[in-house]
Amino acid sequence: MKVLVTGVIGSDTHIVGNRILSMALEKAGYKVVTLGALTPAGEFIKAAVETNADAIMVSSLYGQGELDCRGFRDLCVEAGLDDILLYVGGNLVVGKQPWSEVEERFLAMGFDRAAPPGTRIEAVIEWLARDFAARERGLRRAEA
Amino acid sequence: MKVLVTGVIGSDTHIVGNRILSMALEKAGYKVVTLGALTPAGEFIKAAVETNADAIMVSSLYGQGELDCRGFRDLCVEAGLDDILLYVGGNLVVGKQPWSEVEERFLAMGFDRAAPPGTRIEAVIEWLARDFAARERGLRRAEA
Amino acid sequence: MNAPSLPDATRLPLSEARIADDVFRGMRQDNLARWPSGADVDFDEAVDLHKRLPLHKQLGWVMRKAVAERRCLTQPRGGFGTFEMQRALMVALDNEGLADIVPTTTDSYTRNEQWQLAQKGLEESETVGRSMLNGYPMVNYGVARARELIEAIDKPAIMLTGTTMPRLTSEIAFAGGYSGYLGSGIAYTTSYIKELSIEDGIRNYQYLDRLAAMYHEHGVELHRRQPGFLTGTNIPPSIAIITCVLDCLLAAAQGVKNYGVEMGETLHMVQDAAAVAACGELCQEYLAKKGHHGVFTPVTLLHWMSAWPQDEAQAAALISYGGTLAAISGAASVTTKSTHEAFGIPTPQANAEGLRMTRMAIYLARHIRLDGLAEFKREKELIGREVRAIIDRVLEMGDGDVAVGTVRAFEAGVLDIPWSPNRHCRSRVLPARDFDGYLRVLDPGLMPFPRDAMAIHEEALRKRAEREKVPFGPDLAVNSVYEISEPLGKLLPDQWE
Amino acid sequence: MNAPSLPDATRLPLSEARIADDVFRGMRQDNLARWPSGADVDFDEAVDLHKRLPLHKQLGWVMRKAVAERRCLTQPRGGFGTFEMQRALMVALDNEGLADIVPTTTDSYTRNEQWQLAQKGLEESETVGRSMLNGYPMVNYGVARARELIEAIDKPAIMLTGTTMPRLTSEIAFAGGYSGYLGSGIAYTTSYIKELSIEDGIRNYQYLDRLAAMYHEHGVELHRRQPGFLTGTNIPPSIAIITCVLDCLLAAAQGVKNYGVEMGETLHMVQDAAAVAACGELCQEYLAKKGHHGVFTPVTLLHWMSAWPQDEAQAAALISYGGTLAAISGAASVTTKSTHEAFGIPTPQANAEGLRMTRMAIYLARHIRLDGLAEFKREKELIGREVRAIIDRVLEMGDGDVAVGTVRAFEAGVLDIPWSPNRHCRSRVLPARDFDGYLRVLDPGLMPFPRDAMAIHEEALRKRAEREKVPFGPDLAVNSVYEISEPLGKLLPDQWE
Ligand code: B12
Ligand code: B12
Repeated sequence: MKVLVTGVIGSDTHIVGNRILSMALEKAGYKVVTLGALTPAGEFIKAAVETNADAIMVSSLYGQGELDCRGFRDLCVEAGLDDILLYVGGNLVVGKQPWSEVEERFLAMGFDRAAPPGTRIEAVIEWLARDFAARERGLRRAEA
Repeated sequence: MKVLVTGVIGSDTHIVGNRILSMALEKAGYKVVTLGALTPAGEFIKAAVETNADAIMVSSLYGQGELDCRGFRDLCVEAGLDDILLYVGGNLVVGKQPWSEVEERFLAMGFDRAAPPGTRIEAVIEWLARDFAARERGLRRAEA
Repeated sequence: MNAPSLPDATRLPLSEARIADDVFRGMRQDNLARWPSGADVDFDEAVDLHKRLPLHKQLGWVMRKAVAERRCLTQPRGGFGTFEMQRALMVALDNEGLADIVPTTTDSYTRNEQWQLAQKGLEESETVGRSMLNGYPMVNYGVARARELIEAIDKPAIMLTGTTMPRLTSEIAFAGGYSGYLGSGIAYTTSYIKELSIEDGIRNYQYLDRLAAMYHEHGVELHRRQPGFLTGTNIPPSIAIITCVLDCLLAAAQGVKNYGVEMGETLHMVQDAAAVAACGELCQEYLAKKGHHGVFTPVTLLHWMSAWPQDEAQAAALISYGGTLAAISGAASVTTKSTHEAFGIPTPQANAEGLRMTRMAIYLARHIRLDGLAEFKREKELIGREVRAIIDRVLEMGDGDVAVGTVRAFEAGVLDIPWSPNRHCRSRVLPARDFDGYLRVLDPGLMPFPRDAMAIHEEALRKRAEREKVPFGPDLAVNSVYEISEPLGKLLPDQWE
Repeated sequence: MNAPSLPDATRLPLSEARIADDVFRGMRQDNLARWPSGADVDFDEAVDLHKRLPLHKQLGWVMRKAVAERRCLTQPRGGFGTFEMQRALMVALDNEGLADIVPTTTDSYTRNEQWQLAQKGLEESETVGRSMLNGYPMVNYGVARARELIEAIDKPAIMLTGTTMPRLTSEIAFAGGYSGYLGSGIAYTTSYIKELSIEDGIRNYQYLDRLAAMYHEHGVELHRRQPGFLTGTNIPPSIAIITCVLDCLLAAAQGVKNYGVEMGETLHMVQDAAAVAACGELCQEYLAKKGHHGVFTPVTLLHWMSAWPQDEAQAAALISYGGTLAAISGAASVTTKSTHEAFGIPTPQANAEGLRMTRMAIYLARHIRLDGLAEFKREKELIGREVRAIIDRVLEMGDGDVAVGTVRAFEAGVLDIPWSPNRHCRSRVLPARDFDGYLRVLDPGLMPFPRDAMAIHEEALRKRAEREKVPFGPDLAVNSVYEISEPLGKLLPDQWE
């Protein structure tokens, strides 16, 4: 059974989408470790190491995700999680910015996928299924 | 007492603004000859000649004013009304177009002033007063 | 200009009576000969075409379905001067606007049967690549093109032709597959033309109604519709409904069975809800009185029909509220506007946005009904008393004949319409908005409203005059024309006194 | 992260009692020493500053005036990461938005007293020229800058700080001339933080309330406000009002006299109107019971607080309807959103447009009241029964002390909040929207709602489950979270079945 760590990063209280997502991922057959709202980056890593997780799902809604998520991949690497699948999703930046630019910014930070505002859980579940399948085939992740 | 001819040009039924304008101009001390809705260009000229009018106030709301008003100044000249003051106002063209372009188009057609959508009667009365005063001083019309 | 339509060779004395079949045959022949495209109209083939349309593209069926399911449908206006622009517009309204009913508005030359002028406008529009006409020249483009428009959409289509002369336009539209047609003799003649007599307007629409009924008799239920919004300028519900009932009776006499009635929104939630309820009931009441059975009369509200604010944010609120009012009043459909209204004919995109705002507003308010409010009951009852007083007088004046009574009543001022451009309508009646936001009758002209009803109107308007320190008189009416178009800072200042 | 604010040296047992003056003096001293800008707070000078402000820039006065004149005021949210951006925003909201109340929203680091992080965010925002923070770092910029902001506008200003730790932010804001402050111990602690205990949240707001009361005692009437919208996610009115009443009692105990209460809109017109009426009355009822006199409790509604649609046309309708609901329910003010809501913090222009849409909607509906409807009466009575059942239990559990009762009630699950991030709140209570569009309680958790009230909720929700063919259970709650954000084609399809 694949293990996923979920949580809302930084000083962000928006728990609703993250909770619904976590419930749905559990229903979809994953073991989900839920860290809840206002979770420092370090706690994600710690939980992932402890549970030997396959992916970390970072939620950020409140706009300061761009500040909170910097260096997240480096923290993972430091902790020996070089290849862990990293997703981020929500309202990642302050204001209504063109999604393609925002996505690029977060992929450059080392996330494998970034989900735009309002992403539905069905889409996330499909991503996970395809990415884990791709990994079986030795790829980093499936095509977009 | 200055004489003004008012009417709505072409196949245009929008009488409300024209009627309110006519009432207000009368109150402001002008003699107003009201031709009403759906008035062919020729009837404006005819009425102006017959009443020895000082100005013609053309309303056009329905968008086809650009077609209806073409050659209006020429008709005036043909009828010997070379110098009559010509105003046009309303929703002069089809669609929401930049006003400066629309204004230019109608001034080029020979109108002395063009009034943008929603013009209030106070503004029209002021224009008339200033333009008639300017004419006393031998000018074509007052500054914008 | 303004040419009244050709006098029929077979002109009979005016009456509400159904046009006899042989007479009508002759009338149609003459009519179709007036412009080359008339030759393409083949009635039997058209009947077949309509029968092959899926039900959801037939407006008669769709309106019945909306009422049965208590839905409030959305319908925009829309017409451009060239075929390509018109098709793109209709597709956008269907797909991006989610319009339940897709319109084709004709241009103002076509409305006045000036097809030569329309032809010039069409050609110039095609040349310059922007619409020089304020609508689609239906007659010039003809039947085959109309059918292409119908094929391009997956909704029923309605003709919006704001004309007193619908005879050729309607023949071509119906033959093209349009299943709805808005217009009526009384409403449009008093609101859209200067010279044409009420009698001629009625006659022209008797033709159209007979034509629609003929389709019905051949198994095709078209949707006819009456534009009770009139001049769109602060029309109190009773005046709108009087025309709805009379036009409806005229149509029913020609055999029409599916006849929508429209009213502009007053923007007072209670008054609009009361008006919609009263309108439906009064139409049915008089249909029964005159012995017309099985006539379906759904009620449509229209977004604010008088002057709009220029600020698009204010306009957006007016659009949304328009959806709210339609939903709450239980209207079967709502005719929408856009944030461009104060300026000009909207782009397809702005038009589609107006549709979506309205649709969302309908969704949000779909559960609300005001029937239980005392104010609702009082208003509905007041409307009923006013309408009955005048319609009964009209019927009396016509010795029971609606057509004759209507013409005589307009002559006498018993029927009257505010802000009418028509010389045959006194337009002495003057409405204004009262202190509580209801539209009231400031001056009844010669209309015989019940004395106690007028007392209610007057009191409410005097209250406004007093509070706002304006004289009780025509200024109230003029202020009411501007009111909704005023900038927000004037309507609801953000400063304290 | 998430550091609870420093424990006061003088920590007394929790109680609702007014903080003694000498204790408070010590608390203030410690508090102001936590960040350099605290040193600039001079209470007496601040009192003078407020007294010199014109009345129309004092929110206490403005809220009273709004209620007296039955006005519904508009207030946006708004905060950017740098002083220049913040000033430009506030000026735009004042001038272009015609906002009656101008806000300053703080960023989320400031909310959590992470001023070091805020400082970094501020500096980076100044460097890159776009806001990296989701609000204005009030503490970092300090008193003098706050005063410049107040000078830049001609309206009263309110602090929106969505925090459980308001002690330093409020000191600086009040000293800067802000006359309003939103926030409360129960509401924000259950909605905006994970680790902080309810007790600590209450204590932090007792500080703020005492501070506001101290201004009052010196002749300056500030406006305190409670965020009963909670997690903004389908909060049924009774749950909101329970927190309004309890937080209000806590504030009154500290001496606050001008205390607004807020609720998110349910989007059901009747339920919102009933909620506003019930909320005001219940606050007054319990204030009287607890012997607090002369506390002014105006009610504010907030535009839809849960997930928004991405389509700006749909969002515009939601904004306009938000104004309509506030006006009709008789709210004293409405807090607005923008068409950018689903995406991110709005531009000043989009924010101002949201204000104008709302203001126009208020103008249009200002005459309508629903008090006469049977549904209104039924709903208001239902809310009252639910609120009383739970508040009475809380008071009982605290032996009459609101603070103690609240903490114990949260422990026991007698008090509970839907979708709470806080570990000290069970968040077992689960709301959903019923078939008629009312927000109902799907699962009460351990909250002791009256049995007959729960029967009403359950029946209404079962009806929805049945009609929509979804199981009666948590899916109803999850669907209700998404509902309003769904695309229109899903909400109100334009196809017939
Ligand atoms: C009321 C109205 C109607 C009523 C008219 C009733 C009547 N008989 O008068 C009805 C419902 C019948 C109607 C019909 C149509 N209408 Co219409 N109508 C309006 C509306 C909503 C308000 C007009 C109004 O009365 N304003 C109030 C008065 C007081 O203001 P006003 O007319 O602008 O006049 C003032 C100023 O403009 C100025 N002014 C006017 N004339 C002059 C002249 C001079 C010389 C000067 C200096 C100033 C001046 O002073 C006046 C007083 O302040 C406008 C949109 C809007 N403005 O909100 C559309 C509008 C004018 N209509 C429009 C159209 C297209 C039509 C129709 C063709 C089709 C349709 N969509 O239904 C038909 C026209 C049929 C025909 N053959 O003409 C369009 C025109 C589009 C364009 N220009 O691109 C508009 C702009 C709506 C839109 N955005 O689509 N309409
Ligand atoms: C409800 C809400 C709140 C509630 C939150 C309650 C709670 N405790 O959860 C309250 C009222 C408390 C709140 C507070 C604030 N909020 Co808020 N809030 C919202 C709102 C309206 C809805 C969020 C929501 O619940 N959506 C429903 C759920 C189901 O969707 P979701 O969260 O988007 O999650 C889905 C997807 O995004 C995706 N997803 C989520 N996480 C992840 C992770 C991964 C890896 C993947 C693949 C996918 C994924 O799947 C989820 C399920 O479908 C949004 C605007 C909107 N979206 O309409 C603003 C919004 C998120 N809030 C915002 C802000 C700024 C705040 C505040 C800072 C200040 C304020 N304006 O009040 C405070 C935050 C305080 C703090 N310290 O964090 C902004 C963020 C701005 C930005 N990014 O530019 C928004 C966008 C509103 C706006 N336009 O200004 N808020």
